[in-house]
Amino acid sequence: MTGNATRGFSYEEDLLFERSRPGRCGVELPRNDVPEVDPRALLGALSRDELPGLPELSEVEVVRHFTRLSTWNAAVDLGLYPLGSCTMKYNPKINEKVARLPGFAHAHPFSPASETQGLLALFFELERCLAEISGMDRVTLQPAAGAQGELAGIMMIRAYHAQRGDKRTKVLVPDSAHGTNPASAALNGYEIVSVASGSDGILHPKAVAEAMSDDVAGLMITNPNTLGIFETHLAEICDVVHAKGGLVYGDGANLNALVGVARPGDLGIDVMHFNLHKTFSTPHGGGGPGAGPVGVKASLAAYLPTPVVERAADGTYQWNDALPHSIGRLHGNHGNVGMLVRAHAYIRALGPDGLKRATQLAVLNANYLLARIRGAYHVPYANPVLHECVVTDRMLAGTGVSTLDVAKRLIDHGYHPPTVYFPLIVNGALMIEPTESESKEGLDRFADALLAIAEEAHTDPETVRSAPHHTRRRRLDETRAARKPVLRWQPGGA
Amino acid sequence: MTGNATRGFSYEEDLLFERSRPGRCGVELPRNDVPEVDPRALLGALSRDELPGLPELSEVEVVRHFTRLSTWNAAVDLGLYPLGSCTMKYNPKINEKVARLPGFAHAHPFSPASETQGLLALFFELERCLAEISGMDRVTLQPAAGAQGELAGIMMIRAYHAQRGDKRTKVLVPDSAHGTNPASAALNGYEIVSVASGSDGILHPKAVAEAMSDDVAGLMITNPNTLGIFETHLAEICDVVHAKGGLVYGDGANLNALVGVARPGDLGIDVMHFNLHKTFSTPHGGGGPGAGPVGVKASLAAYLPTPVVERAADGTYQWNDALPHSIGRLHGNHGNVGMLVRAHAYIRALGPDGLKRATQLAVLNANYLLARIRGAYHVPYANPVLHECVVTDRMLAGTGVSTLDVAKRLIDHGYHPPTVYFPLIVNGALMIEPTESESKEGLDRFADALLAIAEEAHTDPETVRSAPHHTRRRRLDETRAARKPVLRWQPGGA
Amino acid sequence: MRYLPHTDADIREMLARVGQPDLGALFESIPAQFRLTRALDVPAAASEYEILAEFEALAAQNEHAGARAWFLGAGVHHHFVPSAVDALISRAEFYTSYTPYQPEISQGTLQAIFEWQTMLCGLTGQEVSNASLYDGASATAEAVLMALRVSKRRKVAVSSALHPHYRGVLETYLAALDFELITLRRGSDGRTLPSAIDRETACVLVQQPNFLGCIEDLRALAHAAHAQGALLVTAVAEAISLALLAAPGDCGADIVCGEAQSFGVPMAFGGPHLGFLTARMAHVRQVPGRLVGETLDADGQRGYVLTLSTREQHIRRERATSNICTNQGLCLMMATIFLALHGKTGMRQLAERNLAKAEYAKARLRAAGLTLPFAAPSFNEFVVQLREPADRALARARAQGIVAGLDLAKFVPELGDALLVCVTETASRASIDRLATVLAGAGA
Amino acid sequence: MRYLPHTDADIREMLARVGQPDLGALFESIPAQFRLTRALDVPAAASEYEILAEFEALAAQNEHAGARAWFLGAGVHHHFVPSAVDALISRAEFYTSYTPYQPEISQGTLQAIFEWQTMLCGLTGQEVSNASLYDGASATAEAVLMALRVSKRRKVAVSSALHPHYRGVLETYLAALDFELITLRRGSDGRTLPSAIDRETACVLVQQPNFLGCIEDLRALAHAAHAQGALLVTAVAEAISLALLAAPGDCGADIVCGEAQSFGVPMAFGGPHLGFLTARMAHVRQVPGRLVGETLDADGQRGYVLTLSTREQHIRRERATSNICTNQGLCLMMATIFLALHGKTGMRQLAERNLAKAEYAKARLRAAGLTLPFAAPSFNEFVVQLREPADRALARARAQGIVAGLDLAKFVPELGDALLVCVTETASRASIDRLATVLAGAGA
Ligand SMILES: Cc1ncc(COP(=O)(O)O)c(C=O)c1O
Ligand SMILES: Cc1ncc(COP(=O)(O)O)c(C=O)c1O
Repeated sequence: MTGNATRGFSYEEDLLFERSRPGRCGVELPRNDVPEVDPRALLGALSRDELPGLPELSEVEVVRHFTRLSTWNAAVDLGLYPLGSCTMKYNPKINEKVARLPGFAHAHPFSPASETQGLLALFFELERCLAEISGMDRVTLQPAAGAQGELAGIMMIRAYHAQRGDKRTKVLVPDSAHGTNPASAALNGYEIVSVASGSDGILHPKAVAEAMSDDVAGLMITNPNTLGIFETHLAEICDVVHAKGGLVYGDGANLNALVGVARPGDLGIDVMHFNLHKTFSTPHGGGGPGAGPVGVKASLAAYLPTPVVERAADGTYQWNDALPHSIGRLHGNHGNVGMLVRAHAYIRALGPDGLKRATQLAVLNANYLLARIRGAYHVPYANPVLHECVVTDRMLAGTGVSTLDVAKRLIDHGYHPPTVYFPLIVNGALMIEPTESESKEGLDRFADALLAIAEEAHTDPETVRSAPHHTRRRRLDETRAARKPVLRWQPGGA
Repeated sequence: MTGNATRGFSYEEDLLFERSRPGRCGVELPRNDVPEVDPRALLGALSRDELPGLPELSEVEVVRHFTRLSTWNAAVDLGLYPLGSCTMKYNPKINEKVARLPGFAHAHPFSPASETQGLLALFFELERCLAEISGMDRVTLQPAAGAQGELAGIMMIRAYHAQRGDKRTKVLVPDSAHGTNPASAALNGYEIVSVASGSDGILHPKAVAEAMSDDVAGLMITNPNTLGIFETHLAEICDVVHAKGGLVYGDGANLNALVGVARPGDLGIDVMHFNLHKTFSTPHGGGGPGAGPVGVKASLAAYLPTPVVERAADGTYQWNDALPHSIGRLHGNHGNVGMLVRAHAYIRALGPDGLKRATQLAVLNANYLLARIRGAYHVPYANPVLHECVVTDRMLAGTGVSTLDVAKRLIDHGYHPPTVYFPLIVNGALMIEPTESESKEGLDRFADALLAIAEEAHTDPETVRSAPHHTRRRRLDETRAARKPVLRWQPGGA
Repeated sequence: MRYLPHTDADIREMLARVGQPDLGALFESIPAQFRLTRALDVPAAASEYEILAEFEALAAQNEHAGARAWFLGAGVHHHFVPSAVDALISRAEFYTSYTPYQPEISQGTLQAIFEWQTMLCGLTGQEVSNASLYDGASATAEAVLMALRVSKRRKVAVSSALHPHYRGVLETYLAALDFELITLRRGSDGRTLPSAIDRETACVLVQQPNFLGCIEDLRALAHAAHAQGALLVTAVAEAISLALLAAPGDCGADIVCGEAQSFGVPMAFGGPHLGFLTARMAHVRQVPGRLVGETLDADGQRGYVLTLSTREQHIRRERATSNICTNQGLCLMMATIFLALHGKTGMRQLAERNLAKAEYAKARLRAAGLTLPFAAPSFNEFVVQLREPADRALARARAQGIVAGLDLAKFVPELGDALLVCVTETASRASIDRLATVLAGAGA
Repeated sequence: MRYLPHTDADIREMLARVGQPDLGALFESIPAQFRLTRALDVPAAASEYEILAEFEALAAQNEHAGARAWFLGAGVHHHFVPSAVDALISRAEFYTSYTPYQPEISQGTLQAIFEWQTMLCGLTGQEVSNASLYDGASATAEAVLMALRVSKRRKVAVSSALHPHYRGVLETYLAALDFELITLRRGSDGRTLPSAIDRETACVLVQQPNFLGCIEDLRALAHAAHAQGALLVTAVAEAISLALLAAPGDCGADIVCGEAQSFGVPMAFGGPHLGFLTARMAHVRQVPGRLVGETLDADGQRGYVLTLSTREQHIRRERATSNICTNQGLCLMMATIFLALHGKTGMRQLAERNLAKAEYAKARLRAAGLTLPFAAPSFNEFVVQLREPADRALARARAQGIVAGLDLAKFVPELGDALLVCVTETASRASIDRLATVLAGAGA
């Protein structure tokens, strides 16, 4: 292990159900001040007697259980978490505090606008900021994550064409795209046409032109793309698509490479999503929640999901439900509001200069790291990168050490691995996104670990192939898990 | 390692000063809305230019620094923390929440009583509860910890005698007493007379009678004593002391063995302290803060520290500063209020039955654990124990394994060691207090670890002697630290 | 800037290493004409102190359940959350980690999800639970899409007593696809009538308890659906009811979906909440979202991993069972802790307390001379008919610090002046009495 | 009970193992007549929900700095605390651990204390810092006791401008011992006069800035003390001032003690706060309280341990340098994090901001026609003389949501109708203007 990690131990902890003992309970209810009701008598067969699957534990045991579990995770607060495309930047503590203010945390979505002006004002201002940052005209905050944003965006594209009586059946998606792009378009009933990236890793107008037709509703594109490379021909590509009546969807997962430096809207993007849990620092929570607002050009504003927030002449804020052409509602309520509050606090903390600075340093970090490890790892594309870089295991060929092994070995050095085997167009990809939160010394330590592993792959490949060696659990057998799935605990196993 | 701990790793982290880089900062102030002032111009030589010793770090680095440091600690929330005499019971989360309510956390001690009725009401009620639990007549909440409570108590004893023009110079302290007892009495100018415990580990009236004289201000006694044994002759001992005009101070550190079962006041104790951070579940914070309220019999009420809270006829609460015979003020303000709030929440949560139940289960746990390890560890005293038990390393004689080695080896099993080499009257003492928070299975796992170590001491003593083996740092050289003390970081070492 | 560790010296050294003169040069791959030459028009940077003051001011403008007598539910419920929940999800290892793609360094999250899956299967009477979906509404849409895949039919029979927002999201999700939505009428007792189900029906979708608070007879609906070879999809919007009502799976529901916000997740103006979906093992490959499974490590030790990912977008792309990627992980963690704390005993008591409070409220409202239109039994929510426009009654109640419920005029106009009232364990007898008085007010 | 894991079955098995028939039998070593036969008269057990409601009601009855314009200090100061501080001290590994007796499993706490010791030595200009004492008042008493041990003399010369509560606690601590307290008069400029120091004087004790907000000339006082072979003990009640004023140690203070609550510790009605004490290495063996030192482990790796414990009660018993055992560890952690976040730049800016705000307030009050009696410079606190009884002015200010300061009538009667006003970075210009207006009120 390099200087980042050293000897230690882990606490063990069984499943809740294995620690359960009949008669324990971790809560008590207030004294009951109304008559008891016997459910059986009142509901008969509509009621149940047994609660299988629930454990019985005291408060102290539950607290220890989850505290111990937590110690088995990597986390941004413990160190670099360079998952490419995931933008694991620092999650400011003040955001956690403001999101918990009772006026936000205990407000109800059905409270009338007149009683929730503070929240509507926040929505209105956040929409304005996101529109300004992206160069879009209007924004909806409803989508719960990027993928739902994609769904909403494609739905608006469909509504736009339908409105014109224009039945289009295909959507173009570059082969370097994230899986949610084709999945979201398909969920909209579109047929996916994959467009090949050029040998330089970016999309070329020619390739798009060939695939483009009056049957194509639009193109989904990520910029900078999943290689971290700016799509230099994007404007021209947008023209190609627009010329054939199509629209361009922008996957905003990598917006953190552009904030304050360039605006997707200025590049010709018609509709895009924001991942507030990436670019705008809301914590990823071990899988979520995130938030995936969508920005649109005026041409698509009529199709926004309802309701939308509007400011009345008297300066008060209201909900507007009456958009005749709206694609309708995407969320049971107003979206992942808690995340919106955090993202707004982040924008307030950085301001115009800070937002731009963060972008510049994220890009500097990715370029610096690449410069440090170039030579030990193969760099598939020559183009300059922005906020993340992709390298491969090609130089380890012959050692028997693969990208997966490098990833697992990084864990022994105290690092969460980068994204691996994505984008699919790169063999054995290691996709590394340090974000602006990492200091130069931190990047140097991480680069040293990567170099040490490349070295070790040649001197002692077996140690790398069998990594990790210092975690509570060694390498886990994913094939076994999929072959005979055990998806819940059952008394006496089985 | 037994089932409680297994393989793992630790994150490394340098000192703040080693991570510092000129120009970094983890905070920003609000925009300044008043004229700047040049300190040099205003204050000249009264001002300074340099701030040596302060580091320069961004917020993310500070958060990672302390998050990593935290992972090097054992904690109650991670498992059994059986430090004898320290009562490391579970610290309920609701207590942390209520202590942070703005009306408590941001109140000011100089706000008039009329503006802080909620706090005064809490003080009044907590005093009442502590008096009821202990069998005392009045309580002061001012002392910041047990030792300051001892100081206050002894001061009141002195004031009581002084009031009678009775100049007494000695205080009796059993040889099994905690170090703070003699230290607190000495800080009061008293000469300490040590009284030997009997071969049964408890104090005998005869021994006290022999040491007792008109020159003795009083006796300090811990009950149950530091062996966890109830002082069976306490009532008689109190009579002996009282007969000679002395008073009896009760060290309440072990009150958790008696709550709801017996009351020190009924046993003849005249004045005692409470350790709210032991018996009443306030967290120990890695060393403090605690709170050490003191209860007194009516005979000593006149000497209580000022101010005291009183309820007026109209039901409002006031501060009373005018106790002519008071020993005066012990704290700059009202004591460790945040801890008082937590302790009160604990009493409210348990109620009369819960408080007694907690006592019974704490005693059951200590007795059960002792029964499990008896035979592998020497039990110096035959008397039944209450909330904690003391065993020794005598049975390991010849193996070269000592109490300290057993303690360190427990760490490899994922346990914080018990208190060691205390009380001083027992050679190689291991003083174990499981508290009521530990489940039977938890105790069994811990007993298994202790038995495994005793076994290992015979089969593989070297492994025990060189423990711990799995921590970030191996056994630390305390002698070296004391020989040439390095008590702060300095640029370039030295 | 306090979040950025870079010093000017760092930046100089790093630029030198990458061979660039300045930070701007890093962006030369962006065509010059598209590079922003002005500062963004967003508010100037603020210190923590200013942010806190600003957000406190905004928060203060919203009514919230902490400061009112609260009887408004309708899919977002006010329940008490033990303080251990927030204390534990505030562990940075939980909230600042990503989806557990790398199991060896994510076992904490993975084991908790496995525990959630187990508990939710028990509560819903199913064999498979996923690791959360966005919310109850999208979970319901995903459940219907799953039923359509399983049954390969094209009609969806939807209860008219489904939460209108769930219905809305379902319509949005299905709009592009060529499926047919049929509405199942409501009987006079407030429950769904199993009519209009035929051989083309892919699934019957009902909410339990339904939007009007009525407890459906799931067995009868399952029978009717299965008789036509259709699946029964049951949506649950008030998850606490699962601890008291017959498990949907045991009543024949093939897919159970819905919203678990009531398990310790703050109302937070509607999100983030916790969509869930459980099903039969036979249909596991059609389940949307992430699944955690048990396996062994290289030493043969038990551990947990994300599994059956061939269903998912990152592998299967356009043929995935769903497009979901980021889900509601931390809300799942809250719910898992909430359920662990309550356990068998606590959950049962909590559900019974909700029932008792609601029954008391119903009695008081009846006694106050108001009409409860539906005969079907309810859990903690029910409809009450007023003698005045609901908005007027709501305004009068608000003036007394009571948020009395949801005005149904917009959602179920045929009920006239009606309120949907939700009474949970948080309502004191006194506050219920005040509710009855204020709602009776006009007529009294 | 939710905190107790024992089931009835557990208890039965455990009793069997210890050979007792029931729980009561475990207490037979207590003479029967002393066993309590009734239930304790304390309130019945309450659920979390009830506790929260009850405590919220109590908290709501107290005025606090979060909801008022705040100008009250006098040793307890309202400063903004970055949210990272509470987030980090809420790590269970910090707040649910004990004193780090076992270094191998307590390195987190130990390294943080070592970092605190380093920073505090830098701020106070000293060579040794302990690991906290109870509060500023008892730290001052401990400092004087230490000076008495070092000098072996029996007179203590105390500035009349020492915080009256520090003076009170000092008197309490010294009452039993045969030492003499002499009071040093105050000059007209508000600073302490170095009179009445002689060969019997063990130490001179002054507060910096003093209780009246005046900045003392420590060099002159040190000179006067040292000339007689006495030590200079400097008490600091507003620790932020250390970032702006000449370090007491550099001015000749032999012991620096006081209160570090201003470093991120909530006011909390007066505690828990953070007493500190720093001194010269030459006197290290007379220092009270815990000390952390650097050492090596069995592998030669750097680590930290509690050290020089032969000074302490658990080893030295009645000959210990103090009786302190439990200290203010978690408050030390808050302060260490607070200082780490602010660092050189932030602490300097914070101190300068306090100075600027206070100077602005002084100007406004003067402009409003009020008198500032003392010519000596101040930091963030000062005395203003009113044209009416202070309590009347305070009441009028309170009615406007302003807590205007401390009425000095009780503490320094000779100043007449005077207020001690504290102006920190939390005071906005607007609130200062309102303060000036309301205090001028009567005369205007
Ligand atoms: C490039 C890209 N697009 C889309 C997504 C999907 O976003 P979300 O996870 O918020 O649904 C991601 C997230 O991993 C992504 O990296
Ligand atoms: C028996 C005994 N007495 C007194 C004390 C001192 O109490 P405190 O640490 O609260 O000052 C302790 C604490 O360790 C103790 O165990």
